[in-house]
Amino acid sequence: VQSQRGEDNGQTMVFGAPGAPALFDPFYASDGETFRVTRQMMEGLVGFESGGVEVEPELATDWNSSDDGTKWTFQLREGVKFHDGTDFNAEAVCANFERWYNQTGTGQSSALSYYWIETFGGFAGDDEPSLFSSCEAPDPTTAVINLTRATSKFPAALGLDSFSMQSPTAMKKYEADKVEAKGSGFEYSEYARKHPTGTGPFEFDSYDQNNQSVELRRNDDYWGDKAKLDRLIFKVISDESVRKQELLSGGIDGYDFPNPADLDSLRQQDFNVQVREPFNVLYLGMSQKKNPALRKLKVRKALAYAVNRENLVNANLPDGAKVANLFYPSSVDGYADDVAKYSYDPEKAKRLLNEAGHSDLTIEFWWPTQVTRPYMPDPRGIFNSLAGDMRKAGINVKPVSKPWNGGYISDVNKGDAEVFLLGWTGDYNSPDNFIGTFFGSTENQFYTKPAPWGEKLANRLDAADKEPDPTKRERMYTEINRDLKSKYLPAVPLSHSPPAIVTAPHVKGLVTSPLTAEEFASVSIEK
Amino acid sequence: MTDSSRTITGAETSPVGTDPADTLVEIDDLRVHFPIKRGIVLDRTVGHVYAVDGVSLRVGRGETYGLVGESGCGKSTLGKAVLRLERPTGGSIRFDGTDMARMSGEPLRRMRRRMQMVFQDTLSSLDPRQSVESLLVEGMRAHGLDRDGKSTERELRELLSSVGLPASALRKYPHEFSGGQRQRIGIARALAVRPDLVVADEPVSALDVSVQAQVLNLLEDLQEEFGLTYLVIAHDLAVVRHVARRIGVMYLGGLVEESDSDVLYEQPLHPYTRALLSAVPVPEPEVEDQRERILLSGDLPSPAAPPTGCRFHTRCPWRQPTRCDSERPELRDVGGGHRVACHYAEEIRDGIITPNSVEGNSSAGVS
Amino acid sequence: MALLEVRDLSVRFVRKSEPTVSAVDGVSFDVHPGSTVGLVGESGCGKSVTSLAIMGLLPGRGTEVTGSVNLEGSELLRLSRREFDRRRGKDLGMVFQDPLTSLNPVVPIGLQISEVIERHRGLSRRDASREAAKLLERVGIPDPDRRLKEYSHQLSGGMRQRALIAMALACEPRLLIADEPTTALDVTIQAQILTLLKELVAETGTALIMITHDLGVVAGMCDEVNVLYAGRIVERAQRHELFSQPRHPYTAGLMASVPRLDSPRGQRLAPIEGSVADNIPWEGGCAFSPRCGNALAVCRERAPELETVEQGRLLRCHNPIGAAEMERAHD
Amino acid sequence: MLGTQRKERIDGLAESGGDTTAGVSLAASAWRRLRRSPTFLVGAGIICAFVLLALVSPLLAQHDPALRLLEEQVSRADNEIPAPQPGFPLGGDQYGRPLLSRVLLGSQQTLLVALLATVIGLGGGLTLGILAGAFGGWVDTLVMRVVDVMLSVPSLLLAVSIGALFQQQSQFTVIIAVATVQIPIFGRLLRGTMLAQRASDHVLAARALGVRQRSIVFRHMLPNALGPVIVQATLMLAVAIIDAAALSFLGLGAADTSTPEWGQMLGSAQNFFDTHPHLAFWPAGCIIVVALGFTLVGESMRDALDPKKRR
Amino acid sequence: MLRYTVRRLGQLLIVTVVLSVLLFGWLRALPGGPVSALLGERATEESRARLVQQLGLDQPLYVQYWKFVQRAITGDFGVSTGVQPGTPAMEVFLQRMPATLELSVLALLLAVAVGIPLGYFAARRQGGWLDNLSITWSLIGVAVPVFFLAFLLKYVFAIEFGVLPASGRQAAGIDATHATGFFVLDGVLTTEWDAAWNALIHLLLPAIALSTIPFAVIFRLTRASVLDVVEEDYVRTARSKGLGAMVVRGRHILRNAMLPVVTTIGLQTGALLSGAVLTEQVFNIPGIGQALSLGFQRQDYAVLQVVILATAMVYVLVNLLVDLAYAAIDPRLRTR
Ligand SMILES: Nc1ncnc2c1ncn2[C@@H]1O[C@H](COP(=O)(O)OP(=O)(O)OP(=O)(O)O)[C@@H](O)[C@H]1O
Ligand SMILES: Nc1ncnc2c1ncn2[C@@H]1O[C@H](COP(=O)(O)OP(=O)(O)OP(=O)(O)O)[C@@H](O)[C@H]1O
Ligand SMILES: [Mg+2]
Ligand SMILES: [Mg+2]
Ligand code: NI
Repeated sequence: VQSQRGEDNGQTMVFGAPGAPALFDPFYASDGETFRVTRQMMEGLVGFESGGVEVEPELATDWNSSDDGTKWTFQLREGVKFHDGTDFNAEAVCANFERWYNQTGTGQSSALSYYWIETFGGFAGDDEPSLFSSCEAPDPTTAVINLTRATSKFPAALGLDSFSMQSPTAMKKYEADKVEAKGSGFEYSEYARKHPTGTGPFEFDSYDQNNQSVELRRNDDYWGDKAKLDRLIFKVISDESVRKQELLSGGIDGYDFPNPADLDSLRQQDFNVQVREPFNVLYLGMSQKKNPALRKLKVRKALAYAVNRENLVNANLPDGAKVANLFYPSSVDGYADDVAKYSYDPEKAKRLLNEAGHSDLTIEFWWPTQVTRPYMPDPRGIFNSLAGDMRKAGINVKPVSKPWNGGYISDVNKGDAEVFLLGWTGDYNSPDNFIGTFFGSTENQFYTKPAPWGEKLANRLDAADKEPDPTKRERMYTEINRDLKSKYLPAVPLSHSPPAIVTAPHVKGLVTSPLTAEEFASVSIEK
Repeated sequence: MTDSSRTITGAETSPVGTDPADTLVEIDDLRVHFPIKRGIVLDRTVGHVYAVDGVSLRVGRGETYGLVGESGCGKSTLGKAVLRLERPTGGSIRFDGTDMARMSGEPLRRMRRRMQMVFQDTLSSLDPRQSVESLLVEGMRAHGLDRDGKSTERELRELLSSVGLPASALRKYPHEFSGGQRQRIGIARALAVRPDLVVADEPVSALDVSVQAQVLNLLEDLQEEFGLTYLVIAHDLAVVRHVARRIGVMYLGGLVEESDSDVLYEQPLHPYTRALLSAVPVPEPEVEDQRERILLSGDLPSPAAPPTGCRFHTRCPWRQPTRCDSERPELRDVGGGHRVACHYAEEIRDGIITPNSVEGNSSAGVS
Repeated sequence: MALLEVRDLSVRFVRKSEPTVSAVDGVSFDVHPGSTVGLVGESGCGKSVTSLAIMGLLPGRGTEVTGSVNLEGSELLRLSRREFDRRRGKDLGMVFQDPLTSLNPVVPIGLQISEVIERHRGLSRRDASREAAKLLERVGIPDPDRRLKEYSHQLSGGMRQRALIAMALACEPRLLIADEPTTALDVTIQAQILTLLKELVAETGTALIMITHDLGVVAGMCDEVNVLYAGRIVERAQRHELFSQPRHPYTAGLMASVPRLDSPRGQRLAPIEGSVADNIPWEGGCAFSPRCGNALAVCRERAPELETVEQGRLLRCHNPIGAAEMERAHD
Repeated sequence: MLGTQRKERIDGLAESGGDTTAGVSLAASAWRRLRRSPTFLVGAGIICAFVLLALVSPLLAQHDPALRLLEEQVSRADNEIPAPQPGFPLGGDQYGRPLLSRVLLGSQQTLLVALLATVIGLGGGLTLGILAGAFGGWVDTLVMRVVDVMLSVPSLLLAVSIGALFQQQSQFTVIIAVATVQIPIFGRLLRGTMLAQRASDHVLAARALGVRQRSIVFRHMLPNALGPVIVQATLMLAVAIIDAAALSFLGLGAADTSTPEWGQMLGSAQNFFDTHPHLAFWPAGCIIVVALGFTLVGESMRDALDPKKRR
Repeated sequence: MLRYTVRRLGQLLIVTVVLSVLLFGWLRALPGGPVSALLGERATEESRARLVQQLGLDQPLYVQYWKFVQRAITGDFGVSTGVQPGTPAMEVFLQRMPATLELSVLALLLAVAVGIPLGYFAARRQGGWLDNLSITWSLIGVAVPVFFLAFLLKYVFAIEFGVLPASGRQAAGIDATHATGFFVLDGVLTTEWDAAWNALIHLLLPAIALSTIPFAVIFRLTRASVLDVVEEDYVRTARSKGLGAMVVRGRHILRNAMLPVVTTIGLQTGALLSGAVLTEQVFNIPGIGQALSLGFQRQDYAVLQVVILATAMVYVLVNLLVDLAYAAIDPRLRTR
């Protein structure tokens, strides 16, 4: 750092991030703040198109799968080197896969290998069979991945940041797999803290914990278009209004997740506010565990009619938010437009409740405090709005609020919350990533176990996931979507809110991603 | 703890005129030691303040006993111990034949009716938030003496008039009175429960000279009227001599001399008493001009670390090389109920031993 | 010629929202070199205020001082603050009543003494400190070098008072004022201090104003005694005359109410009735009249003047004790 | 015996004693000085005004503060918050609730929170203080160690820690959190004054009279020890209001905001500070003025009760 | 003196032990917990149970506590899960402490540098305009919630006028070397003057906001204490000796008047630490105050444990130091 002092530093961009990265080894990570940094330094076999969700080649130039969908062959890009100077080749690919598959002990914790477990299931030596079977490197530019069964997740899942390719040499040198549970958290390896090594356009420079900023520098040996910035700094600013003030006062060049209330004034001051395509969903969850009334479809429908989603989107959600008809946005496969819509109708809600014999329905309505999420920028406002609607439909609402991490998440996940607010941000383009996680199990937040269709729905989702034929699969998902809205209605999708990103006028070339997976290689500063 | 002083049995030291049957208070080898505490979690005792250390005396019924001594020598502590306001560390206190030292709880509380205290600080000894009436009634109520309102009322009036206050004082608060009047209220409060014994701890030293005399006279009058027994504590020898028939002189937790007040003035035996008597200024220029002053060197040693042997030997102009610093003299009767705690009392009296200059202090000795 | 001439000294405390207090009211007296003048009286009669007025130490605001205080020909009341600072400690010294509170608890005794020497005698810190040790020795504090470094709380009451005396005498002032120097001390210690004061005054020829409420102290120390009541001098006489025949009823009352060591027991005290609180202001007649056994009707109407009644005796009374016999004697 | 004549004289003196004696009771003279102190008058004026406001606010407020009457005018997307308009002199808050009614009715909750917190804190402190001060010995040691540990955690930390313990955040949790901070303070204070009382002559006198322990504690010690405690309580009311606001600011305030409270209004207005500062200014202004009022009264009472300041 | 120090250190130890037990129990009583924090909203019951077992959170409390103590003695307080996930909690604390210290020290310096002289002069001219003005100022200062004042300052100076930075400890673009973690000091040590200056101006607003309450307390105490001391007998004695005004003021008035002020400065550490929680939040300063509020939001046991324990220890220790300092300037205590 010292060496550069006093010289013209060239182009530097400072970006305000809402949280600190936990580590720099994406495999053990599952949070956006970590990925935001590692994404600039590392690449996967496949990537997502700039500004969209479709899969496109990255470190693999081409791929194909066997007919049964279990054998995937990847053609690798040539002449790619890791930041430490070692070659990227098929052996490196297999070394990465084998590292993931052979995690032991602490490494198998779902708090660490979350995406592996979500995508591939188990590890070597587990009773539960893993989706991954083996990796072969017939020649340096060909890698073959063998799976135990077909899955809808492939190859898109390989675009997840967790599955970025990292230098086997560096990982070995700095003991990347050495994670330990200490007290109530994990202590990461030296690799993960100080020496992340990938192939991306930026390489790791330093993490100044005193000042809470991560500094990356340009990788001058990058295989593709070199980054335009010399340095990219992520500065952690947890408070959204502080992020805004820093931008206004010139302390940073851009930041993520602005307060929706600020967008307007930012625009007026010539800041570049980019609203991403929404890739998330906010829903009104219902658990069939505690309150028997909620096991009745009519009651659930009544709730769907009772809430005024148009008004919700207007008054409480940011610019560009949409009413949700399904549990995922239209850019995801299997989207169906022709589903039951449940437009706002309190009278009908009352009628339905009457018919169900619950004209004086009382529900516990749970909402979280001490949190904002991209799909839920103001939980209190959203709760207020919905609770008001329900009361208008004659429903007795008993509000229950808990801190997000102080009991809300854990209780909701146990199925203890009768009616609750929650949502999901998608990882990649796959219906399974949304409704598969929601309803693939019958004993989760929705607790569909008592429902006659609970098990069936889970099975249908599983079957769709395993279907190797993309067209057929898409049809199956469409069907499920229709039934979800009309026959099952385990929850009421409310809205899709687009998270925005703001940059100063002199920042050019930032392409937003619905997955909030922006890459800064294309960005330049033009003052 | 000290072990040098042995109990002096009543028979041989019984003062004249107070045969055992007429003794109201009988104190034997009384000790009150205050622990000095220090500690990290729970306080440990690291030493003691020997506030009262082996005092024996008796006060006859209807008598006035005066106690003098320098500041910090344990006079107040002794007074409080007699009333059992301080728990004695050792020794016995017999009040009218009952041993008070081990008494506690309800019996002690009931016993308290018979002995009362008058304090030095007239303002702080009266609860500023209570009217004079409630101050006076409180004690009566605590001992069930206020049977019906009318008679209580009458009693209060009589009480006030006997201490020289108007009945209208009842509804007033302590701060509305002058120092002398407050002391009268303090005395009335003590008398309200019709005690036998009144311990007066420096009852006049906070008052102006002119008012002092009023209160001293009042105390005398009340003794006559109610047949009270007084234990009067003061640092002013003239005051004590004026009111008390018997006087005890205290030095550093112990009694050094006790005798009839006239005898004490005429023939003090203990060196400390002599020094004390010679130091008290007399408002008479002729006397002052001719007086021989015995000037003591230094100050009262700390009661937490009293000197060995005779407590007074560090300041005594008559100190002898033997015995004084090793053996604690007992209080012994030198005739006629005159008791003194000095090994060489007779020799000093007879002029066999003369004062020597104590080193380290230029102004010591006789001047 | 007198060393100090106090003429018509009056001090009034003027407070917003509170009635004005006339603490000292037309006090005049002289102090001759080498003599000791006593001021006696009950609490609140204005003794301390008089001494503070002479020293120029009364609080500036809300205080009205009138009259004149003349020390060796220079008018003290008209001195500027800085000029006064140069005189105090050098020409005038003062010993206060409570030795504990009168010493600075956080400054070593030695420095508190040597700072006066430094200031007025222009010595260096080291020389001043050597002088201070000598002074301590002289007031009878053993091991002065060690004591110099100690703080007031480490000294006993008697030693503190000695240290204060050393301070006041450091520059050998012409006049020393001692305001109840022994009231806070035990009798045995009091005797030490009084003896010391007497010795020092005799040695240095310093004039002394002795303030006390204790008649016994006055009897042994003073050449001339002023008795104060409610801010005014009510009687002045040489001590032998005063004690052998007090003329003012107040003086007589004071003497009769003090229990005396040498009086036979059983003799009843004759107190002055009432208390200082019964004062009436002098404008309303004699301030002592409500407590006075000799009071006449005129006492209530007109305040008496201070008059010379015989050689060396001044009296402020319409009906002094012994007036009748005197008149008879005259006839 | 005293002669009757002299008695009468003294009677006369006692009669006149009331107005001639220098000593006037502490409380009475304190009150006399208070009445003249501008600090006190301003502070008391403020407090009276706000207490009055709290009492009549239900009459003054034209709307139910919980209702989102102006919800249609709220737009998150365009950052619109209802502007002042007929019937709504201050406009609405970020949820479209009538701001004026909320500010008015907020006085009730705010004063209530502060009062309850202080009363609970005082109650706890009194209990500890009485235990320690009246009994002394090991009870004292034990109680004081507990108090020491509580005092060794900086106050806001303690409040936050206590507030975080509750699953559901409500006005109640705020009260408890704020009260907990006050307990050791009151406890220590009261213990100190009680110990001083215990050693005082008038308590000794009562003991010598044979008055029962309970009556000594409650009739003699406590009333005389309360002066500084009352002053402290007044100051604590101000602290409680500010602490409650700080808790709201840190996200530990009441979750349900339908009943307005200034601290919580201020806390939830922080996100709008840049664009709609009036949302913060109203509650903040009220908090500052009320806190100032209590501080002024407390300070002037402390000055008035300070024996050094008499004369 | 030594005995006293040892005694006080013993008390510190006891406070620490008791506090650690309380903290441990208390943190476990908190709803939610680190498991929720680690797994986030995507947790399933099963993964939760597994993690609980992995982290040993299913063992009896006393076993957990014993393990905690064993590790804590070696300085290992576990790893942060929410504030700076993955970093050992002790490290988090050590990295953030300098920021808070820097801020608190500057705030205290401001409070002392303004409060004491102002207090002295206000007392000497009691009732004058300076006196009334500063009393009013100090009273209002106490009534304004710290965070609101911080907001106001930021709004006016950083946003409206843009003369001072709005947040953080140092501009990210400045390439500064950080050796001690005290940025101003770092800048001075490495002679990176621009970095030092930058860090200093970042500190200014938060320090001003933070200093209001200590200022008010120190000012008023100084004033009251000077008023008291001026009436003391020993000041009269000093005057009676004819000493110069400077000596009377310095040696006799101020030296005594400062005694209670010194104690208060120690007590103000508590107020400073409380205030830092709020100020750091407003100004986004990565100090322990922020660590605390984030720790609560994100249920970071490890960090909360270290920070609260360490804060309490610092507080007790500072008060011990102040008491020792007090004893050093007050000879009455020194010899005890
Ligand atoms: N409660 C107590 N705890 C510890 N020490 C005490 C206590 N009460 C008195 N002392 C000590 O005991 C010694 C004797 O005290 P006491 O009050 O009896 O003296 P005194 O003769 O009445 O003095 P004075 O004339 O000053 O009233 C003193 O050294 C005092 O400090
Ligand atoms: N600074 C002051 N402001 C107002 N009144 C004062 C002040 N100082 C003294 N007084 C009043 O002046 C009168 C005389 O007080 P002074 O101190 O001279 O009495 P004293 O004779 O020295 O009494 P003591 O024997 O108690 O010392 C008293 O009534 C006192 O209340
Ligand atoms: Mg005593
Ligand atoms: Mg005086
Ligand atoms: Ni008599």
